Amino acid sequence: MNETTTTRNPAQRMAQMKSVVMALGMLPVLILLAIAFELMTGKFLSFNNISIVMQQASINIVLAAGVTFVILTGGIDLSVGSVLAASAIAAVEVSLWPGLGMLGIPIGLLVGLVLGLVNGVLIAFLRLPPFIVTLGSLTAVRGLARLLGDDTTIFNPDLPFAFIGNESLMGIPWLIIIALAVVLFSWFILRATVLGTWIYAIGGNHEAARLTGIKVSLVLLFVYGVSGLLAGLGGVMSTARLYAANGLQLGQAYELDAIAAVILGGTSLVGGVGSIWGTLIGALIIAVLSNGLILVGVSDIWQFIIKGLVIIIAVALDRYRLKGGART
Amino acid sequence: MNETTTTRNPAQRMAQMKSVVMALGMLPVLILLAIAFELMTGKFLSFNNISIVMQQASINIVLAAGVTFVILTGGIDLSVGSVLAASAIAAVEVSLWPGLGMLGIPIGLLVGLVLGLVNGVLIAFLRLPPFIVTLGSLTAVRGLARLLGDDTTIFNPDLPFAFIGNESLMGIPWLIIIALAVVLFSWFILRATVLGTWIYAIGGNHEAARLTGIKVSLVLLFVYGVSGLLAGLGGVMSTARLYAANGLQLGQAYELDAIAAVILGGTSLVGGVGSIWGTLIGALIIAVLSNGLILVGVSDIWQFIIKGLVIIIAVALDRYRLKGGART
Amino acid sequence: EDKPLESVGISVGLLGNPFFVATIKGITDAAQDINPDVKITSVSADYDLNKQVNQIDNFIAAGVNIIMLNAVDDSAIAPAVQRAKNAGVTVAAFDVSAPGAEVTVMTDNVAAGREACQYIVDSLDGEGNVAIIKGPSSSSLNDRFKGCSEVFSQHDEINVVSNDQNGKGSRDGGMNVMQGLLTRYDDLDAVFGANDPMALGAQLAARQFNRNDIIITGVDGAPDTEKSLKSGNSLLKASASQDPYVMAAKAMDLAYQVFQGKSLEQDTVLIQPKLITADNVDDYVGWTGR
Amino acid sequence: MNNNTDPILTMTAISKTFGEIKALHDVSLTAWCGEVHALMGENGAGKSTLMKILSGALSPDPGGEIRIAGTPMRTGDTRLSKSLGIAVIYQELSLAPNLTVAQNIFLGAEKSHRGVVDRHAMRTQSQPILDRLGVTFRSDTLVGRLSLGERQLVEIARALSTQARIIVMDEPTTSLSSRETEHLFKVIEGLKREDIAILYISHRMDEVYRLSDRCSVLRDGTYVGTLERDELDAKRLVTMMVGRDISSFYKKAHQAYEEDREVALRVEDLADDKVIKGCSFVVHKGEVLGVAGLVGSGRTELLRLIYGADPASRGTVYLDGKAVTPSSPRDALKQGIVYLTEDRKGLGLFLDMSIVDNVNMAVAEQDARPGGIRHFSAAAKRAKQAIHHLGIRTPSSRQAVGALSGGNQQKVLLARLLEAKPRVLMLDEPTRGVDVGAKSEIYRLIDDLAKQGLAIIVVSSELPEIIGVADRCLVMHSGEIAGEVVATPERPIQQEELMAFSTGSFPQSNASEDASHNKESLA
Ligand SMILES: Nc1ncnc2c1ncn2[C@@H]1O[C@H](COP(=O)(O)OP(=O)(O)OP(=O)(O)O)[C@@H](O)[C@H]1O
Ligand SMILES: Nc1ncnc2c1ncn2[C@@H]1O[C@H](COP(=O)(O)OP(=O)(O)OP(=O)(O)O)[C@@H](O)[C@H]1O
Ligand SMILES: [Mg+2]
Ligand SMILES: [Mg+2]
Repeated sequence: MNETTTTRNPAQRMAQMKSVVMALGMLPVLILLAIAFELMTGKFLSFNNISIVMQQASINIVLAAGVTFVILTGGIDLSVGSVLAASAIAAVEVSLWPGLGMLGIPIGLLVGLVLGLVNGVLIAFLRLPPFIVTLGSLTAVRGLARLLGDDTTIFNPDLPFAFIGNESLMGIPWLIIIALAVVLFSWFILRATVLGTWIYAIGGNHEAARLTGIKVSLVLLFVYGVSGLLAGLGGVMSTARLYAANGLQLGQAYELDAIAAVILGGTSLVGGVGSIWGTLIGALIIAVLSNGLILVGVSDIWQFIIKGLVIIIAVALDRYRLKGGART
Repeated sequence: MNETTTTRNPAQRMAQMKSVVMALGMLPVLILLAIAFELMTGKFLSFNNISIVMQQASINIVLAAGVTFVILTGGIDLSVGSVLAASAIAAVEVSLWPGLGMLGIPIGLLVGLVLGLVNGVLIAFLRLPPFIVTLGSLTAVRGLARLLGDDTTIFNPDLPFAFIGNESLMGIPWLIIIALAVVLFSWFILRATVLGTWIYAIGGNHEAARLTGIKVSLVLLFVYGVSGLLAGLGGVMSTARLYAANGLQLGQAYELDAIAAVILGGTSLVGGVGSIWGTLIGALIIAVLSNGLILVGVSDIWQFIIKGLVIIIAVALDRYRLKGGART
Repeated sequence: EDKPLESVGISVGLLGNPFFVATIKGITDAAQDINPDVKITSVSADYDLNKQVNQIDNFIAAGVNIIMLNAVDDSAIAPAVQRAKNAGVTVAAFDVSAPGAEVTVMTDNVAAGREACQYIVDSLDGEGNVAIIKGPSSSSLNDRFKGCSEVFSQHDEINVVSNDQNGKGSRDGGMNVMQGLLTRYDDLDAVFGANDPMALGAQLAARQFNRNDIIITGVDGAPDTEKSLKSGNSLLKASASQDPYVMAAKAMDLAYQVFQGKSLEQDTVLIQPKLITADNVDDYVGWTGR
Repeated sequence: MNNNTDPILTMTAISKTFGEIKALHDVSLTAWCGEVHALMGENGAGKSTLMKILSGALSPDPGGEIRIAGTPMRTGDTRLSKSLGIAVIYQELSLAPNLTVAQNIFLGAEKSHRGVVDRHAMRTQSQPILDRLGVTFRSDTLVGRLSLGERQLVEIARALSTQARIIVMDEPTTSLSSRETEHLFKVIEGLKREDIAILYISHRMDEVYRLSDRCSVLRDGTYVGTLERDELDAKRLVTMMVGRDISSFYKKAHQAYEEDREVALRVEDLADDKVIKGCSFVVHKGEVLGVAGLVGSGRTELLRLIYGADPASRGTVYLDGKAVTPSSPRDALKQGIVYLTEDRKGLGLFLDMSIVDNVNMAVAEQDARPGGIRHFSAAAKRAKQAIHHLGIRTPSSRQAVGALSGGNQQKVLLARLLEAKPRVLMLDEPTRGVDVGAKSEIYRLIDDLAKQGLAIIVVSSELPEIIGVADRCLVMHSGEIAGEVVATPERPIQQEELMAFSTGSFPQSNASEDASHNKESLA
């Protein structure tokens, strides 16, 4: 017995080290990118620019956080971009109500939540496949957003909650504060609550979760609700930043960016494995790439090519780093 | 012994009936839609219109067939739209070579095949996650297509292979013949060959497939190669139809339509379950919706909403029909 | 005896753009003046040529009398137009030319780019650092880019620091590009956005950077531009306005005449843009001013 | 028999590390043609790992060597191993559920003409193999529809279909009942005669006695020694495996069956429309009810119906006289009915999650602090206790369950159930893949729980296990309860009785008569 414990100590230390490396995930890639852009431009790592990158990332972080919940259960949410558009339209329209403009925030959130719950009901209770349901609502909600906004750009130059998109609290822009708060909130749920454990369990083994007495349907309802709610929050943030919303164009293909952030962050599409910190880093990598390539002055075409390649190289590095990892 | 065989006979008959119903899949939905549109417009079921619907579906059928291979192994290919664009650009450019214009066809196919194989190598040999790899190439290949086409529309009014997009063989347009040939070819591979069995096996249990000595990497290389090749074929078809190609806009979001067709057709995103006939029906449903709603004169906004809802309702019906399926 | 106008199909580049919403309104009003019961179907091609060709084929199948076409591509749409004509459908192009269309009514986009950038040159007294925010490649945006580049290249002291960034035609995209440009160049004096949403996005970014001295111009004369110009502290100084409503309505009227078998004196109408600034915005009728 | 030939297989100095866990350390093993070589060891000793290295599923650490009939083999290549005549029945089944039985049997070695599959040949060639194993399902059934035991038979059939020279069987009988096991043993004897070497891993002593010509033992990843057939001796084997002398195995002290004991669970005419055709029985407080039957007889399905895991078409479940009929597993758990699945990997465990999370999954909710916040220290404590009580071999309680050996995974699953503090405990193959030491620990536990007044149902394919642990035993045959056998202090349950019922050779009427006869003799 003694013998086994002594031989296993270094093993344990290794395992610990490995789990730290795992948690770090793509952080090294992010840092490398930042250093590279700084060397190339000399302007990347200024406080001001970092703040801009984070602001540009903020909406995607919020969306990706919601999608992280969904993907952890083994599902997917393709509708976040459309839900964002519908919420943004609602928020701008309500902000035009004289005297009651601030209601735009809760109403925007509510629209997102309700749309998310509709997805959730279809998936959790009617057991429809998440990909098709959210693909359907990607389309239908896009139509709804256009309908709400009369198929044009609606704008409000005197948006009562514009401070969210443009002002700071103690030097830190509100958008960033909101995004980080969402990450912390998600981290808390996933890491510290029973609900969080259930989310991982459902993603890990759906049938086993049911047999263990987990309320699978309610948990699924929750994750799609959260995803919708956070897409609604993204809509409010977008409105506050742009003073305007357009039902057709706003949020197009945002779902791909959000999912890319989640997967880059190491969350498995199969479910059950991943963390919200990974998502944060994934979203930052995407934002750093977009911003850095503009700073370097790379042409639009080459931005596409380089972005695509960097995404692939990043996961390849990650895979290499983890080589000889877990059984699964 | 005797007793068991007799008691199993009705069960067997039930199972057989069920498998027929399964194979039918979404066909009832397709037929219902067609009848509904005919009743509403009186023009839908004309020979001419059916032919138009099939032509419009043809490119999506070809793409979706390739994606079916990929999804059956449990993977995904998001890059088909971009690959289609790159192949189309290559095909038009080559078609402008004096005297050698017909080379546009093989070169377009080759571009698709090579891009697909690049995806395949990254996924099969470097073991990178398909979602990220093909998301990366969705972006990078899009850039490549723009680069190839000088970021503008290239046009060849005297396209030597325009007959593919505009002429018929014994009354049946070439586009339709090609699409059906692709479906038959895919059906043969999946249903009758050893390779097909391996594709299903990998999707059903990746680890088991590896342990039984199946060359998993080569099979994966094959499916991504086929997906690329068929995307290239889609590019050639699109060129033949339009006499032109544009690196930025052509093929945008086609991957979603292709995947939607596959999933609507009953193929599981997890892999291992599904058929090419389902995909054909899925693609036709999508095309019938687009055509029928315009015939009825539904506004663009409502087309979005109705399309989204119909997709969801279709799978809901399907789920209801299959209630009480297998244990797994 | 007039042939009755029963149905009209409209296909535009991107329906969500308020510009195209105004064109559709123009067409609808003009068509309903002719026949109040006319059936109008409008669809968005989302800048996808394949999709637009599908839509034209579907319109042919549905038996519309007139197709009002905002071509996604000003040359490659030719075969589809030809098919429509062969099927006896009248095709009218608006905003973007379409080879083979019987009627074409469009803004002179080269002139629009020229005017908006001439305003910049004049404001800078012919010297300074300027940038152009491109949109996605489309013929009208490319023409504006061409007109603008022409003007800038005529002035040696005007230094174009960037002209290859894509603002994706939206506020969001314009803002992101402008943020990058402002970080990269401390001495940027003026920016031309190839359409108003990108110009407005650039304005939001400039405000964030407290660069209230930057001159921004755009093209469109959209309602939110109007509002910005009227606000008094707009960085967006000028926009070469088009009138989508009038343009599209005119195209509809001409198309009806062709449909009736009349021959037109002039089948291509180029509408000249008008530069609106804070000074003349109060006289501007605007897109929705009817 | 194997004196003058060269060994067909020699493995020398095989080591394997996972991360820094040394699963195998310098292990050597030799096998001759025509012998059954048993491999024994506690859970986690490294048996499966060694066999996976042989099959190429895992690569060994550099330094070791494998020779097949004298020639060295490149390691880590499943295709190569297969082509050299090595066939493996894996412990964690490796079948594609979406393919048919025949397709699975020939997976990777399809019968074909120029790449086109010959379905007919595969069907006709798989049928004799299946017949040899005495299966009742057809070769065109989807594997996903088979019960676990049936799947195990498919896995065995696959190994038999190849022209193998060495067949590895990693716990092939864990889900098989005695009839199928008997078939398998006959097949193994046939294989021996065909001069095939068989490496046989099992925790069941009787099987090892019966089959093996030699028996090697692993402990903590090291090779301990090999016993010849005439040296085989339970005590000696156990000492080699555990490293110390376990003086006595647990033997149940049978409690007398009392008629008037309080009924805990009553099941009345329970049926689904597929397998179960109306079953009625009772379980008393403090009683252990065994359920025996052949593979596919519906035992698992019956428990799943009671647990609410599958919808019942008719019938009622009473708990303490009250009709409860659970509509879902959650509902059943609330009533105090728990169920241990036989398919730990597919339906039980969360392989990517830690032991702590797996053990606490069902009780995390009730342990939680206000607001649903997890009580981490309580969870850690429960996990630690479970590891200690059940002897789970793991470097840490935060180890992902997927990296544990099969037997240790089973213990983790069992631990989760026991944390739920049930009133009725339903165990489906509770000792599947568990080593001897832990097995007697589990029997002791079952007995203790019964003494505390729990009603316990044990489904097992191992008749000695049922006989050892149960007070009374139901036997199922094609979805019905074919008979009931009661144990008394004077007369323990007889294996032959159970066998007779389970093959359906007792007519229904006789069965009930026999049961009442038993009761009478009791009074
Ligand atoms: N992929 C892996 N990653 C980490 N550890 C592993 C892995 N596979 C096996 N192990 C460890 O190697 C050791 C040996 O495992 P193995 O499965 O060979 O045991 P076994 O003798 O077959 O046990 P059992 O009788 O329970 O099946 C165990 O401690 C197990 O935890
Ligand atoms: N969902 C299903 N669809 C069709 N058949 C099923 C399904 N589930 C189980 N069966 C069949 O029902 C029969 C009984 O299965 P069950 O799992 O209850 O058997 P068992 O007695 O527990 O056997 P084992 O020892 O193999 O576990 C089997 O023949 C199996 O093939
Ligand atoms: Mg083992
Ligand atoms: Mg069972």
